[in-house]
Amino acid sequence: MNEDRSLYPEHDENGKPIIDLESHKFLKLWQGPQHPGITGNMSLELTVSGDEIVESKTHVGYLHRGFEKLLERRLFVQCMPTSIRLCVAEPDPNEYIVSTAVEELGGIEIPDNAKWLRMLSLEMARLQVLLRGVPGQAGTFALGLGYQWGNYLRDLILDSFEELTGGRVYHMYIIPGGVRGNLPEGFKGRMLEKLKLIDEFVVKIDKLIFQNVVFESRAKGLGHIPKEWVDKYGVYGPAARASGVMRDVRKTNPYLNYDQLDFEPHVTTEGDVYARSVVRYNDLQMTVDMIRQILDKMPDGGDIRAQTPNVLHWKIPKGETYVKCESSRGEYGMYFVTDGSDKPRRAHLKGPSYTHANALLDKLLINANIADTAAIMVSLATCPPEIER
Amino acid sequence: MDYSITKFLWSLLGLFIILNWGMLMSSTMRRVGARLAGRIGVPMYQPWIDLAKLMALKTWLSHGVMYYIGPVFRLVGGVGMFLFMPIIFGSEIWSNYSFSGDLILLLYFQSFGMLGMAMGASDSSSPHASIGISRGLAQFAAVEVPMTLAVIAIAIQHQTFSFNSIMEAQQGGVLNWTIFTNPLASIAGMLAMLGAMSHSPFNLVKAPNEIPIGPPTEYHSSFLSVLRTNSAIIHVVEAALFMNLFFGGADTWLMYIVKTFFVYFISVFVGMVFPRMKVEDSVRWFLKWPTAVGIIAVLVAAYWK
Amino acid sequence: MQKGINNLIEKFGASDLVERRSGLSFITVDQTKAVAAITHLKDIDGYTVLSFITAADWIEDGKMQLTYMLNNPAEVAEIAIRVMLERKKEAGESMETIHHLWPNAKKWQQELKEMYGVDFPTSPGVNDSFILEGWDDMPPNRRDFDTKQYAEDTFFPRGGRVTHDPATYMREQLDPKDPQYYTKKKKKDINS
Amino acid sequence: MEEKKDKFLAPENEVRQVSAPDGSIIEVDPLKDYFSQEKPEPYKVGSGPVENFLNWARAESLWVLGFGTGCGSIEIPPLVTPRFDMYRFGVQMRATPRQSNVFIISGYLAIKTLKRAIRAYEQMPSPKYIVALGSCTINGGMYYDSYNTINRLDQYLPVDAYIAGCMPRPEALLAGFAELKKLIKAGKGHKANEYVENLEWYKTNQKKIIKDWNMPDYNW
Repeated sequence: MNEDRSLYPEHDENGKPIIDLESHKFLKLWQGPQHPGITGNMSLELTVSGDEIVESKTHVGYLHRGFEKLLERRLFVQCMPTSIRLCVAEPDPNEYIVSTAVEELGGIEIPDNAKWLRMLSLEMARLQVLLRGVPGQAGTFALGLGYQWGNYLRDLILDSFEELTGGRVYHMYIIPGGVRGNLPEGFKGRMLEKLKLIDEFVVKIDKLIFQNVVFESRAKGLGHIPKEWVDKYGVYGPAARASGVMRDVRKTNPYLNYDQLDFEPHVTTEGDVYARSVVRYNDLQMTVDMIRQILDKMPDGGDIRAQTPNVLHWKIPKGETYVKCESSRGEYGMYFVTDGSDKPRRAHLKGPSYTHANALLDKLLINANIADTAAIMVSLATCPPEIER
Repeated sequence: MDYSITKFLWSLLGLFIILNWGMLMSSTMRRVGARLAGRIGVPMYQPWIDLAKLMALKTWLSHGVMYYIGPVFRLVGGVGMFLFMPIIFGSEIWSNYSFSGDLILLLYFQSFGMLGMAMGASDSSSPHASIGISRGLAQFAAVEVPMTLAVIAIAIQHQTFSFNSIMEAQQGGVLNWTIFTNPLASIAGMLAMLGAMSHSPFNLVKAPNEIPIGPPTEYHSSFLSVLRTNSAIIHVVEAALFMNLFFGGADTWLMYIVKTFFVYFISVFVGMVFPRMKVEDSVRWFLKWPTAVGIIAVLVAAYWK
Repeated sequence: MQKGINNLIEKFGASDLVERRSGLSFITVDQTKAVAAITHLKDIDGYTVLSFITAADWIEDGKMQLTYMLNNPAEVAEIAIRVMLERKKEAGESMETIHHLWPNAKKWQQELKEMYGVDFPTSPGVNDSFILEGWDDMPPNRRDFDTKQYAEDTFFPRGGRVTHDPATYMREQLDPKDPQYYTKKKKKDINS
Repeated sequence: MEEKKDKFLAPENEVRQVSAPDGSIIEVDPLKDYFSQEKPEPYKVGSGPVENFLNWARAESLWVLGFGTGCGSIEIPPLVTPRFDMYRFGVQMRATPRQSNVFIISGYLAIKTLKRAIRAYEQMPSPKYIVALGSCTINGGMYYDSYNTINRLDQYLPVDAYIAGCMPRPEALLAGFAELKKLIKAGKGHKANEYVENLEWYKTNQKKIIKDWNMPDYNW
């Protein structure tokens, strides 16, 4: 989108558009919280002139549960079931960052097998998000067919999660000290079968969405993020990679055993909605490949948990840390402060949606068409619960 | 024209059949779409239950007189289109109130419902309704151009503005259908049909991700049941319009059902695999290719006659 | 040592350096010099990304800690600048704004104002409500706000929610007659 | 009280002067002029075979409002996609409250969302039903001690069916819809009347936690 708003409406000396609602030239339009084009429970306060958005403001807080306050009242082990609900769509990174923060401050080393199992669970979580998210991008332009197919495959991955962890959406698999269980009998074979289905799906999606004339014409040039904005506005993950900046925590700060895997995140320079969906499409293929590698390189059995103190009386000395991992949306981190008691002093979640959905979205929506708000939001993979927590 | 009470009753019966066929067709199409996605889809009888349910809901809201009249206008548009088009070719009782200039009247009735809806929806004080209806009118104005050009080309070809004569000229084998005798006009007309049917990529009016769900946002209970009745009728009648113009009309009820099903299926099929266009792109598109084809069709028809 | 930390210590008098791991350091900077130090880190040392701003309430020390997490993507390094504000009894600590360095800082500052009561004068929209709506109690993330008490007073809790001390409760449930049963059994298992 | 109301009033709802098309200046009070102040009346519940038929139709055609209020909404997409496919049972999604008659409260309700949920609920045509998902709506669940989420939904809105779990599986949701259908067919689905009859009590509870009540008492 061009930033030149010099023509209409008129601007005051500070560069703010002069909007007089009583003049009937502008309309205030609320999208959300009850709106099918909004990713989750948030709302956009749009000022439109005709079909064009003149000013946009994001409103969040509809999902605020006060997590950071609640975690201050929980034992370290009680933090786990609470914190996984921070972002519903992809709960595993929450488990990972909280348990890693506790381990780091508590001085616990986890066994190698647990690392591989954690990677498996994280990558499966990413896979189930992308199976919905990649065709979901076309869903914002009312091409729902791929979304239906993707959701079916996502359900298969959730079945695998159930097999591995016992939970469908909330797994609580990664806990301080390791993971909760080893691979079930025959899990690898069944997972590989499902990955084959996903390979077929990937081909179909390419034909249905990325070679579609209308999709191309609508997505190309839409919601353009220049390279300079990546640092200025805090753009992470696939959105940054679509603007030509390599941002992938797995590559830059390898955690767990990611340095033993062979993968190369896709980087492109266009920076529009189409580029972002292509990057996420490539992520999907890469994730499938990574799960294959993980299943291949994983040791057969072995310790899955390190010895931890009694979790009911676990006191961690004063300290603070910042742990991060790569979620499907970008860098996902936890700032964790302990004060020597059995409860955290402060836990602050930093999700990419915070910067994506606030300052950046307000900027991107200016000059866009009201028909395109959903597409721009989905391409940034906004997840409201991690904004307000 | 025959204005007897029997004629009226036959037309009413035809309307009843078409209403039920339209509802059956809509659930069938939803099932087809569901199968494509890998689902089972709604039961065949779902539209009737929905209609009964909507009548069973309490109406307690008003936005003024036009708000009440809007759905009625819309229904009049649909029923008017039905009344002035012969259902079965060559049948006296199923010819409705067709007369020699019915094609022109029909083109008018096509926009009648939309205009009525525009007045009702803009009175319903929902911004989404106003945006939806302005999109709808803009697109409809663009759709009318290739459609009218196609109709003119056919009228020149057959030297008539009457459905009966156009259908008559197409009898005697598949190769006599307009789609073979006048392919250019047919292409322009069928592309216009995609717009008139309001399926993706041209379903701008009820775009759920953008303006949920356009003009009927505020309409509920019995208002909505009127709108749904109308949409069931209008889908069949629109399909019948194009069937009569390009596919040789129908001489039995079976033919009518089969042909309308397939004509409607074309738009659904296209809609399943294409995302929605933006309104400016859609208007531009209609004024570009279908219009160009339509102009050529008119010139060709005028030259050969 | 990470790039920029020497500068911080020499020029801005930073103290309490904790190197958590390679590429992540925590350091305390005086309130008056913090914005200058952050600007220096951003413009000269390449810490171009602001990961977040947050606060931690050290009520017993009378301090309100602000943490600015800065990221240097080129060198893969992070510095957390701690700023210790004097904690006031009623909310209303004040800190300089950094929204001119990163436009999204204004949202964190707005959140801190709302959730902790730390004011950032001249930050745009800092007094607007961000997450809460119609809140009229003290900022909820401050340590002295008792969320459980507030919830019980406000939200009609349904009865039946009981909390036990896990250790004693488990013993009672396993063998109510002999409270030491569980401990004894465990010892026996280990011995055998 | 009056002063407090002004504090939370949105700028577009303030009393102000506007110029009419003919040039005259008039004063409008949006809350009084643009919204209806009418109190709702309970509707008449019929009886006999006609009512039974209508109840059957209401039960077999449940239109769900597409408003994901909490985490439970993550299990709604599986319901409309191949694996679970709730369209088979006549349950469909609608985008606007005016056309839907089932409101799924999917999990915890933050106070800010509760205000929107009340508005959406009051806009739905009767008879309308609320299905509450998850333990959060029953007793607060995970967030029993949170300052921003309600503990018991039935204090604020009348609930027809609870589906327990955190979060309930899609199968549980389908079972919940089946239960709701049974209730409606038995003629017990008239909680909307209960809401209207006890409006005072509900409004007192709602206003206790929604402190910036800057909308009409009943949102038509």
